[in-house]
Amino acid sequence: MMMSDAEKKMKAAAKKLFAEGTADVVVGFREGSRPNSSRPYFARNEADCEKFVWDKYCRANLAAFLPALFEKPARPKEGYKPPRIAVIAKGCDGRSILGLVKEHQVACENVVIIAMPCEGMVSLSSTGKEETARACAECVCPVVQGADLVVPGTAKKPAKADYARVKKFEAKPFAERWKIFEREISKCIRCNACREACPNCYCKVCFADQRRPAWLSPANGLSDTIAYHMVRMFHQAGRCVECDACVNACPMGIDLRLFTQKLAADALALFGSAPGVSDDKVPPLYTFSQDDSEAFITDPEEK
Amino acid sequence: MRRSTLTKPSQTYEPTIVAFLCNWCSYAGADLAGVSRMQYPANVRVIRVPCSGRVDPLYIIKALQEGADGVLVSGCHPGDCHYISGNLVARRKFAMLKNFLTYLGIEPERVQFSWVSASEGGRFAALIERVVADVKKLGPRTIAMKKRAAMQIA
Amino acid sequence: MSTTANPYIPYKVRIESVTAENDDKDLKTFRFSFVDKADEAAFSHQCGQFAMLHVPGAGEIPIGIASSPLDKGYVEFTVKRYPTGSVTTVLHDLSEGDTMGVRGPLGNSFPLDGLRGKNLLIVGGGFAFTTLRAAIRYLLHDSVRKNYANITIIYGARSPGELLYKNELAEWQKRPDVATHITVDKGDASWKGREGFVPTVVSQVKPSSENAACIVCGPPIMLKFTMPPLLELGFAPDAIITSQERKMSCGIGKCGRCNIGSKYVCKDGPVFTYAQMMEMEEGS
Amino acid sequence: MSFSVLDSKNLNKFIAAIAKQARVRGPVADASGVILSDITPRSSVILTYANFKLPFKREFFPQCEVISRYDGAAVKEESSDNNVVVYFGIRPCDAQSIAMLDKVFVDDKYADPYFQKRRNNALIISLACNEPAATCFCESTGGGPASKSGSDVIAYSLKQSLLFEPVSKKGEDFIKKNAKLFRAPAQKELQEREKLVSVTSSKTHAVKIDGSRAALAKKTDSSFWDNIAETCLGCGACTFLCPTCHCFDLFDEKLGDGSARLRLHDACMFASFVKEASGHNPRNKKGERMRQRVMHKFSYAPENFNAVFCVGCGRCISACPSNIDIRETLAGVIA
Repeated sequence: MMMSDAEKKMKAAAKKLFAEGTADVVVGFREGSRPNSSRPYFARNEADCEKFVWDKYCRANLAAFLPALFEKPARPKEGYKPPRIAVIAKGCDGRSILGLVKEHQVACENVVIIAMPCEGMVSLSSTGKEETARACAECVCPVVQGADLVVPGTAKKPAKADYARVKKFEAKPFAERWKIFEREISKCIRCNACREACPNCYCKVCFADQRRPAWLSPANGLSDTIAYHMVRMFHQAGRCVECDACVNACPMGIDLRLFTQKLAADALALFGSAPGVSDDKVPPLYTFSQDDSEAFITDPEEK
Repeated sequence: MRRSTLTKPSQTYEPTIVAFLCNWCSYAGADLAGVSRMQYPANVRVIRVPCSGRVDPLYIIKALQEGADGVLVSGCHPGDCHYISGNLVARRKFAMLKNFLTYLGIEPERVQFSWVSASEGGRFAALIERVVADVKKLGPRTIAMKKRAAMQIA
Repeated sequence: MSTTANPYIPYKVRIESVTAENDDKDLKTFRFSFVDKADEAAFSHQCGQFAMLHVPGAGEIPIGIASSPLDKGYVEFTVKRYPTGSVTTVLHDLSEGDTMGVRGPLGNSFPLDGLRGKNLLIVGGGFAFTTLRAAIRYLLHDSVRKNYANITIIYGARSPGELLYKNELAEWQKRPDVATHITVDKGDASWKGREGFVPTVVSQVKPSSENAACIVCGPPIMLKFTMPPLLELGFAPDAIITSQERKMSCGIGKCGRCNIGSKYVCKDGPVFTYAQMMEMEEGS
Repeated sequence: MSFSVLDSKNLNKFIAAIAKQARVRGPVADASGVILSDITPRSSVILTYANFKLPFKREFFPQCEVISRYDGAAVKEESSDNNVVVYFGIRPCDAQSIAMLDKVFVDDKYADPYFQKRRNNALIISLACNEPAATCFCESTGGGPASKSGSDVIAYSLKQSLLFEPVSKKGEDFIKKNAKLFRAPAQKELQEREKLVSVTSSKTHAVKIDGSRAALAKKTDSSFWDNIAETCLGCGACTFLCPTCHCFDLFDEKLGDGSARLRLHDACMFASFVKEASGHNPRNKKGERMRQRVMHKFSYAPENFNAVFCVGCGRCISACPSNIDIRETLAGVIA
């Protein structure tokens, strides 16, 4: 495939970082081993940067690697300094990184965000032909926020956050909604790919893995699997950037977006918060406002 | 015992409600209702928590999974929180949780939130009346979220 | 009912007694008797083997068998309680009369029969001493002792209070037909015995490696530092016998957890010679 | 070898006939693709598909099963049904994986009663591949699009007919027993089969794995493995979808007054896999875990069971969120 202009400039930018010694690792993409695919790649020197690619298959959310990369070793060496990491970022990666910074998982000064002009990534349709991935079609923020370096190019136009799919689902009766939810979750094999691929899932020990007390059985019985997904998804409330990292990672093709999107929709509707886009200092559920809605509160006195 | 709620005919259906009450207001409110000999349905199982802000959504989902027909969380009125703002942070969390569970198909009456102060014994009794009535109207939960041996080994 | 057909089904046992072994009270010796007497015959174990202790509702843990095959009517295990261990914590709360499960015996054993007529050096540290205690009880049995030449025991613990089987240690020290050297890293006011780490004591005692074999069990760090003095004394790597520990689920070489390289500790071990250990990668 | 022919149009008649003798499972379409499921003469069986998303091992070694129950008094083995199951349309790589698992669960020092029972009750009719997927490399792992290992009968899907070839004694008896369902092959059908096999096998992607064991023994430097595992997210997709991965955990689940003992799939890629109660973790780094997985398949298994525990189905390659490719790993090892 012809190397795009953006790809050339991105490689040059990455090399420059190494040349200047301003980055220890550059996280980007290289060509995948599957047909029509790209995969995450860590460049550790100028030469590695040749491997980088930028095409319509760079779907993974690279922010997911940051918490582990910044994890302090158990026995840090004398004068241990955290690595300086550059990320070749799409709009969604950028939003996640900002989120991680807000949550003190990533030190702002140690990250270099290389902003790419994202035209939207592709995924395979049910009929097996390439189409713009839903996450990208509905992306409200293709342009990277808080970029340190910007690779010029034309990015996709931001979509309007109308959450049509959520509204459509909401219109269904309770029982039907639950049936659909249950049908999707029953595909789950509990491989935890959704969790591991999610930039927001950085807990040292996930509630699902705690054994004393054991909140959930490790068995993939439907009841526990449902509880697992309910809680894991709700942990994204007000934090989810709708990148679909979980959807892409799921080997069973569970339509997690149908549910996670509701959380994003509500965060916007209730608190005017869109992680990494709106300029709130902390995630909406870490704070409060005196005049938050009381509509949902049961008042036994009212008739 | 849990399963029996599924099989009982609905007129004699007695739901199990798990209530998370904050130590400083709602739990004291429940106490007051008790010492004032106020009558309210016996369907509620109270769990005392330091603050409504302490109630992790996981607890609520877990209660539903373990077979509760309804869950109630009650704390101090906004502004009265013993920890200044615990209930206000909780309010945001619960607003989203209730929407989310409803979105997934759990009727809103099954998961309710309220404020009851230490002096509102009457309000507490009324609240329980209200929640139990709501859940009774819905009838037993038939969705496959309840833990059952069959599901454990699915 | 015969449970031997299915290797996953434990024998039902009753707790006869529970003995706190150390000051920290995190080491307890459990004495079990088989509820179905037929099971005892079926269980018959060798020194060095382990078994899975099953606490219903909590799970299973692999524990070395601490009693001698010649101890009839019961089987003993000494279990360390880890605050994070979901089974050991529950097990430590059980008491006399409670019933639970024992699955085994599992794994290979110390090659004691092959060592007849030899001098034996037995070196132990900390609570890894349990299977060695089984071996010593066996070797010192009247019907067995005559089959072996000199027996030397070197056993160390962090502090006097951490020594296991204190009464038996005292008995052994009285016996003329076994040289028993007990040491602690750090003694206290009442401690009259040796102080110092096990490897040091080994070099001080200087047991002969002539027609001899050594069985050594202890924490990895102790093993690491005990090997050099042993080799110095002239023990050949294949005359040094040790025992390994790993996390296990099945204990029968299937669950794929306890391997060191291609060897499964549960099935090919837990007893390996130092010669084998050196061949096994990531073994230490 | 004797071949028997079933005309494609009679496939449902064939299924009807064996459905009288046993439970029949085969490939049918569902929302998530082609899956292995119970079939009846009315179900529309699909013969053109790369492979099931989920590995065949789950039929004999389910992701989660109760092996025993404690009723408050004693631990009792869990009873399971004893029905004969005929599996139709299993891909040869998956059939081969069962032959490998036999070495662990049946032919080993301890036989696994749960696996063994299902195994004895199963008759496996595999279906030779016509169109391998981009991630297939079965030829390289000692199998192939028409490999017979693990199958009782292997079928070839030709233009108008299915060609059945018995492999095991069990398979021969099955063909004999149902002789009236088949007819003798025509010469051109035999030729068509020959051609099919050679053409398909030419389409799979060759990977050099011979000598990998010796090479792996030398690959002890952690940097190599850390490098490969760099982008590993530590999920269980590769192991859960692998047809030969068989690591499991045993877990007590409280149920009422008693408890059930569950056996569930576990993954050596999970950080907690070998973590001990003391907190010590012998495989603390992603690289160490990655190495364990590769070594288990390509070094330890050959040593212990004298078979490479990989059938080249490529599931791990297509399922990995980071697209870590076992073929490249092996190439890197040998290089």
